[in-house]
Amino acid sequence: MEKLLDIQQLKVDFTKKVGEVTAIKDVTLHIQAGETVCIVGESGSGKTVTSKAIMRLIDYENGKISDGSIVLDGIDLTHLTNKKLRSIRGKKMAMIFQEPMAAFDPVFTIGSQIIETILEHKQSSKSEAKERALYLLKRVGISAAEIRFNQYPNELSGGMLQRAMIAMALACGPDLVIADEPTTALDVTIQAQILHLLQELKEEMGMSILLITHDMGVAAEMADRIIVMYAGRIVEHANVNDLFEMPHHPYTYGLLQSITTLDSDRSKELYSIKGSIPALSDLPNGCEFHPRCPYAAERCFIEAPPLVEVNNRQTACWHAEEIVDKHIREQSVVETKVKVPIQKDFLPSQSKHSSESLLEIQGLSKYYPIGKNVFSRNQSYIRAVDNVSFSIKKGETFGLVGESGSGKSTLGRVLLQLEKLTSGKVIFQGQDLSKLSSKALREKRKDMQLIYQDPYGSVNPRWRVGDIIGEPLQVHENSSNKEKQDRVQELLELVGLSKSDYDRYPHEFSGGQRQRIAIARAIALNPQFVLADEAVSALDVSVQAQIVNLLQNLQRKWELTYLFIGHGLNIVRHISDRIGVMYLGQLVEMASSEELFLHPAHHYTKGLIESIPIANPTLSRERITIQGEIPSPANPPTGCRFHTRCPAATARCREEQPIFREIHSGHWVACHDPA
Amino acid sequence: MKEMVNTEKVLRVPKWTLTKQKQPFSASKLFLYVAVIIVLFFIGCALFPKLIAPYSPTYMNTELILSKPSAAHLFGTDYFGRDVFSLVIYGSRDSLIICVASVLIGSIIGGIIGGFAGYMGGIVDVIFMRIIEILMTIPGILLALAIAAALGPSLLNIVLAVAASSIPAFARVMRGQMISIKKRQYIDASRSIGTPSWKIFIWHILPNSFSPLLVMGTIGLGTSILIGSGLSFLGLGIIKEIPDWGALLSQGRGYLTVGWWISTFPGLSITLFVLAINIIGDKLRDSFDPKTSSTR
Amino acid sequence: MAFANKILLKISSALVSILGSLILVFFIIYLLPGDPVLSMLDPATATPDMVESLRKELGLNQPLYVQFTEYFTNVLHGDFGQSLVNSEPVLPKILEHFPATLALTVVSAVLSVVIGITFGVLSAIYRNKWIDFIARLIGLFGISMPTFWSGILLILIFSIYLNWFPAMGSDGWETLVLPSLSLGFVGAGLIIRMVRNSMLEVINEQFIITLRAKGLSERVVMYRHALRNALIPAITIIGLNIGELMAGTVVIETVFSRQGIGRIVADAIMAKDLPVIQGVVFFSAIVYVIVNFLVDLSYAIIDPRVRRSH
Amino acid sequence: TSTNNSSAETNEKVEAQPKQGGELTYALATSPDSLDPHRSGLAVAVRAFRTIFDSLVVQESDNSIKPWLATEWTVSEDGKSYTFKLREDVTFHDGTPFNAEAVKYSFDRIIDPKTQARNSVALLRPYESSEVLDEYTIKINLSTPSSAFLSNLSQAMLGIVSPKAAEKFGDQFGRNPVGTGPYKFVSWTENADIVVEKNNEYQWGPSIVENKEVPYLDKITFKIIPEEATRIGSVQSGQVLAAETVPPQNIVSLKNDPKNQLLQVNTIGLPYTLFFNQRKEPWNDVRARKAVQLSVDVDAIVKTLYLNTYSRAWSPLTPGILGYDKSLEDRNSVDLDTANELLDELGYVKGKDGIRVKDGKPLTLNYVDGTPNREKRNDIAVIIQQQLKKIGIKVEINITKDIASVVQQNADYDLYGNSQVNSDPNALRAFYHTTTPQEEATIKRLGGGSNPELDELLEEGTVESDPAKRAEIYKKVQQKIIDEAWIIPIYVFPYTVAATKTVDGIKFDPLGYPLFNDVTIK
Ligand SMILES: Nc1ncnc2c1ncn2[C@@H]1O[C@H](COP(=O)(O)OP(=O)(O)OP(=O)(O)O)[C@@H](O)[C@H]1O
Ligand SMILES: Nc1ncnc2c1ncn2[C@@H]1O[C@H](COP(=O)(O)OP(=O)(O)OP(=O)(O)O)[C@@H](O)[C@H]1O
Ligand SMILES: [Mg+2]
Ligand SMILES: [Mg+2]
Ligand code: NI
Repeated sequence: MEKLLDIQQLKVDFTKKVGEVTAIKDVTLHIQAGETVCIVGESGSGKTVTSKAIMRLIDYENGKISDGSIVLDGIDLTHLTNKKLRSIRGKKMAMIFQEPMAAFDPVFTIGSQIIETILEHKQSSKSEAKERALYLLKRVGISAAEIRFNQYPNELSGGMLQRAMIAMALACGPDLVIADEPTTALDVTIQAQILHLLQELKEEMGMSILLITHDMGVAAEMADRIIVMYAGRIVEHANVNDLFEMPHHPYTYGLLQSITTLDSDRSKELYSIKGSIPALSDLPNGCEFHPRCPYAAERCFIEAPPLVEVNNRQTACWHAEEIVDKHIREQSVVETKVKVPIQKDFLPSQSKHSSESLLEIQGLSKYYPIGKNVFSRNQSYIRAVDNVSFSIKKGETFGLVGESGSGKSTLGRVLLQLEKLTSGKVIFQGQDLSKLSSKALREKRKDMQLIYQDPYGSVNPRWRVGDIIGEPLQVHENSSNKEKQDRVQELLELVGLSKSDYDRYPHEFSGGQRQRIAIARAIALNPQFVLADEAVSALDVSVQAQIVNLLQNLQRKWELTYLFIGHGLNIVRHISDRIGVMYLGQLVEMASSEELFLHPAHHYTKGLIESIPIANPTLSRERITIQGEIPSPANPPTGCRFHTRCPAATARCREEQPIFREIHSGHWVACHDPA
Repeated sequence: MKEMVNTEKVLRVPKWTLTKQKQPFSASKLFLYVAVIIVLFFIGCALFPKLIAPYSPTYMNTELILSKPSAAHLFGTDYFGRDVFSLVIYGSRDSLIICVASVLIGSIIGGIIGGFAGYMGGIVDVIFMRIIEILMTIPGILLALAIAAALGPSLLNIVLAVAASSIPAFARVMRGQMISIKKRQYIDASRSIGTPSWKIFIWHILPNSFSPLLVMGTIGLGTSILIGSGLSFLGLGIIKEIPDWGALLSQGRGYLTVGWWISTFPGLSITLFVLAINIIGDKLRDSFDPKTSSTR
Repeated sequence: MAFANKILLKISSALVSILGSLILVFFIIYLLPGDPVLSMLDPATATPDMVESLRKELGLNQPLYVQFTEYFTNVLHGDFGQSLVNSEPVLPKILEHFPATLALTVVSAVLSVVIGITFGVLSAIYRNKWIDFIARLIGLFGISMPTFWSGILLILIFSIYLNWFPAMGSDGWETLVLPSLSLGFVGAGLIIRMVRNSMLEVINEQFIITLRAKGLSERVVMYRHALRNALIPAITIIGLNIGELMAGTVVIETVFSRQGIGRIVADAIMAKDLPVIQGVVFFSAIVYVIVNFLVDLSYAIIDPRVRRSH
Repeated sequence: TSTNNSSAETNEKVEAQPKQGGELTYALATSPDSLDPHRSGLAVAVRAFRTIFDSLVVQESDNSIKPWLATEWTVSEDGKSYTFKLREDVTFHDGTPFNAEAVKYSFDRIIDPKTQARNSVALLRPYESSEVLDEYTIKINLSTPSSAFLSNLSQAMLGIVSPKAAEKFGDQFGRNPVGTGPYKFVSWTENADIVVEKNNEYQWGPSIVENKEVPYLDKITFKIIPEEATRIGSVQSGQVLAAETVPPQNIVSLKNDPKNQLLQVNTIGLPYTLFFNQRKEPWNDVRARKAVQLSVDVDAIVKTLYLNTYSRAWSPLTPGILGYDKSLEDRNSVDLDTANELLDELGYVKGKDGIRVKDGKPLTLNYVDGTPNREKRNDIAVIIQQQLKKIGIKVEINITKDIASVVQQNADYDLYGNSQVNSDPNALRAFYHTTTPQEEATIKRLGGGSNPELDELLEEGTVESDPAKRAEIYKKVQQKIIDEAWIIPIYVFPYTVAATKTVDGIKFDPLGYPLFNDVTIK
């Protein structure tokens, strides 16, 4: 078959203040017409650099192609002049980016930005261009395209913008579309829609897609071939089925193992590749993966393995064949081995929990006033949380899921009294928190702690790690410096950092390590309750697994109670005993983890679960995903709030709000006709 | 192909050493060093002028007025016959006092007002910002002029006048920063630990809202010398035995055609100092910004 | 609807600001030492009676609050009083001199904006190249050179040696060139800095990559897209700067012997001529408010997020 | 003989056919306060309104008085009344005829407290009343005889104003001046310029100008350019044709400038003089004052600051005025030893820092000066500060705009400088005669010294009519003042004008004010 894109021995260097840094090297890959190729790998492995190198966008970031070649459709892009390059960018190849909101110029309308592309490359009149732009917007599934056309990026939702981004990329009918994590920033429901759209468009327009993702599930669903990158090199390259069936590189193997699936055994620890991806400035000698590799041998320390053909695929590992043999031999053994519970008391059983509830939420609401003006008296509100009640038992992990904007974080913040509640009660250890004096509340805070999503924003960048973790000690216990230091160092080791990190600053740590710092701070006072708001969402899969494991270990040790707010349903399922599903400020379903995923009663829950991409290319299925997007909480739909998107909505749903009722023991749902 | 492998190997070795070593010598580093040296030099001048200045700044050599820069008088002599170089050296003290003190006072008061308004929010914010707005409607130099005229000329009053005129700008910047810092997650995190508000303020909010204030301050240093010299231009300055740079500049302006050096050298000192402070300020801001200072 | 609300709110808050600034100035001036009456009389001939009667005539013997309320009732009736120094009515005096100051301010503002944005943008685009170096140097000289000094230098160069532009005066565009250059330079310094910084920030934004990926030329990317985004934060500085320009006229008008309210107010402050000072402050407050309004307006033009949000 | 050294070359150049027309642009150093001759207190205003107003008489450089608007006059025996015959062909710019009524109106206006007249009241004193004898004859009555009266009448501040216009404009006459002068007022744009145009009716020029008729120039524009460099730059760039008050450093260079000329004339009256405030300790003691007098090196001041373009003053009077005592010149020279002895005598002992102390109090001298640095007067303070340091006096310089309250009201100074342009030595009386307690209460005079002998001499000087005797009296006065060390005279202010060489015929009256009757532009 004809190669649309052919990359040979690509090496990209960046000129930095400290000198030259090689971001990727020896990257050799090709894409054929009409093919979808996925690049996967942890954060920092060079995926984005590869894609930008193809577009030669690295020119603008002090980067240069120092070796190798990129040939697109017979044209060598490596040495093309800027002018010629411009005529190819956007026309023959186009890009879709991760953050749709950041990828549009905020001060121009969506329409004008699409037209701009068309006019740049095609000799067409403005009105023709507008026509085409409108057609594209409609084609990518944007309703009321004429209105959207004249709107500004901030007036569209993320999902909508990503569709518009796709429309813009397709404006000139490119042969190759490079999509760099096009769905990472989106909800699962929207992700499913966008991926579906991409598939559809690819077939319709006959283009090739280079899809970059770190989600193996997405790769499994989309890719024809998969390329695995690590530390700037390709470590494995195979057909999608081959790769999932039999990974030849220990890194690929690790990645696949790290995936939490919907049927993972909740009683066992999640698998994770130990350590983290090295910084470009101090890559290890030899095989870059050797410090994290369970198979590393002497040779790996010294000599980097080349990418070679093995079993109809390419792998860069000295031990590839060995590993494959071993796997085939040990497959069954491995399976059984991990299935055995590691520790006895690790089994999270209902019985283990005392039935005494630690936290009880009754009719909790939080409204944000909006649009108040001088002349009108009627006030409108964003109902971020609207009459939510549930309770969390001691030692339990309660998971909270729902699309973005459904009110999860707000609920958490109100619960911790970081914001005043509008109505309702939060009873913690038998006391109504909102009635406490501020001093008593501060005391109470010892027992309830918080871990946030953003590992970069949740620690004061100017403080040393020791001080950050020591802050709660300093506030609540007047212990001596020495005691404090001992305690902090103890905590550091507990969360998997080293004592010597005491004097370092947060920016010297990776995201996962920072999250560990945040956890150490949260548990410093031996709290009873920890709220983890998307605590792992921003992390790589393997790091996610490490953190989840850590949280579970801590829970076991200290009888912690968690409220775990999550994005990734797999992870929430794995960690939680019970799960609540929120939609537009309301709790729509609540059940134990297994029950919820096995027998989702609410159509929303069902849709959510079905939107999850499955990391198994053999299991391709027809998706029944939720259509549309979450409405604005400022004026939620009447009746059942979900009726606008519900496949089973009836007239009743439009009018009557369903009651939150128990359909089985412990399984609550707010739906007129539960599935 | 072989060659390439070789070069790669060669390249790899120094890369290791590079990261281990100090950063290589770059233009911006050079500027920073020069800037630091300049500032240190001026501070040195302000503290120990005797060690540097060749003559007494008040000695009037009536035989040698308006003489061109020469080996004996590096910056020439002024119309009193004083050595301009010595005057600049000695003048650095009051110049630095004026700019540093006024910026300090202005930024502290402005910072407190802005910080308080931004931190408290709500009605407090509205009221304080109204006051700032009122101050802003009166242009800075007018305010300085009125205050200098009201209080009479003295070093302290000049400082106060210049400080007062810079308060609104500092307050605004501080408020903006405060509002953005308030939303950071580590503030929430600290609150959820149970840290009392005032401690949060001192531990987390203040240090993190500093950098824009710092940048403003570096600009403010220059502006304050300028406002000070504007006051002496308008006749509201102070006549001291040893004039500050602004006053020197203002005094020498009538002699540009016959003795350009009288005002040029103090002028250059102002520029050089402001330049150096700005370079350092930029660097400081960068290093305050965890994003740009991060080595990872 | 919301727009009308906004305007009403703006106007009322502007009124509060103006009133506040008048009150503030009133009290500052009250603190000014010296007795305007004494400086109006000849030391050789004045008798205590004369001093008293003049003081009475000017209403300066009344308690502060009476003077204050009287002044404000008069202002509300459009009467800004008379100069204490030469009994000229204040309003016509200001109206006479304001156009010259306005012209100077506007031209220097335009100049500083043009210079500032041009160099700011070039400096950001060619970061760390020689042009960046030059632009930053210009900027630094702008913020570190006293206007009277640069003004005199300009006169020396362009009037005396080259004889291109007049050294003084306030009639004809030629007389505007040098003063607005030396005044605009200061603003330009600040704007260069500001634009450079925000340009650098914008250039690092994701959407710039998108634009490049679309195959747009660097020119379009920089000037059509990046600049417009970079201007949003820069506008605030530009707005504030215009207020400072008004103040800068105090010095510049003296150096270039221009007519204008800058000189009037400087003289008035020295002479403790309260009605004149008040009049000028009132005017500059109005200008400030108008400029602010224009800044808000240009925000709305440049930034659709402001336009559409409520 | 006159010491006025008005530039020889301009006076010598006599052209057969003076060129008519043209506009003279003339830069003034400060803004006039008012163009009302009676209400103005500034010399700069006189320069402008001298063109608009004429006086009854004119004083020649030899101090003799010649007719102007008055053709002849007689003085009564007791010296208390003057009868003037007036010219009959004179009209004001607004068409009002000039007559005895107008003169009476003008003088009565000056003494009317409502007018708030300034220097003019002092000049007119001891005027009591006027009687109109007929249309063109007026009798002026004085309360006491005054020998200075005629000379004073020659000053522009006692110029005759149009009664009609003065009535009409009232307070605002200063912005709408109407007189009989060679030029008519056209406009005054504050801080920018004052424009006057030629008076086509004019034919009553004084004897000190050549062109007694309509002036040659169409127009004079007085531009107000306070900034020295700009002012001189404007001449150099040709933007204005002439500029007054050339700073010393530019005088030197302009003298050798091929394109420009420099005109210079010494003003007469009281030179720039530093007055001790004798109300304050220890300056009420002649020894303290003497010590300072002996330590201030005026020569050095004149040499450094004024590059010898200004001449040093020796006496309370300037050269050229009646009775100037030339013998005072070179009398006092710097004598630090004597100065130190005097201070030792007073009990001031040098402390560690070189400053003298008595009873724990350092010997400080509060040197007050106004702002801005006019004629480098602030710089004089800076030099004196250094000079007095040598004998252990600490000089504190206080520059203030608020002279009115600091000096006149509170007399809160030890040393303060002043000068006055005047035509008659009687001017001394206002400065050196003992003040009444009532005067003292309102506005304090400079110095504040009191000496009965001096009072007597000053009173005699006012009434003595024989010029030779007067001269003797004033010589005594001068010697007394210097011997008692009441003052330190510093410099005689030379009025300087830089002009392009195209300008011809700028003359100066004996006081040093410019006259534009003869000016032509090539
Ligand atoms: N402009 C640049 N200058 C210097 N180094 C860069 C630049 N861009 C990327 N890098 C470095 O190259 C390496 C690979 O980065 P890249 O963005 O390709 O990772 P990625 O695989 O896309 O990760 P992620 O999943 O986080 O997007 C990183 O270590 C990064 O620091
Ligand atoms: N301070 C606030 N003022 C006004 N509205 C707010 C505020 N905070 C949150 N909201 C609104 O409340 C709704 C719920 O927000 P919340 O952050 O709780 O959602 P979430 O479920 O945590 O979403 P995500 O998954 O994106 O974190 C959103 O529509 C949001 O716009
Ligand atoms: Mg990436
Ligand atoms: Mg959230
Ligand atoms: Ni509206």
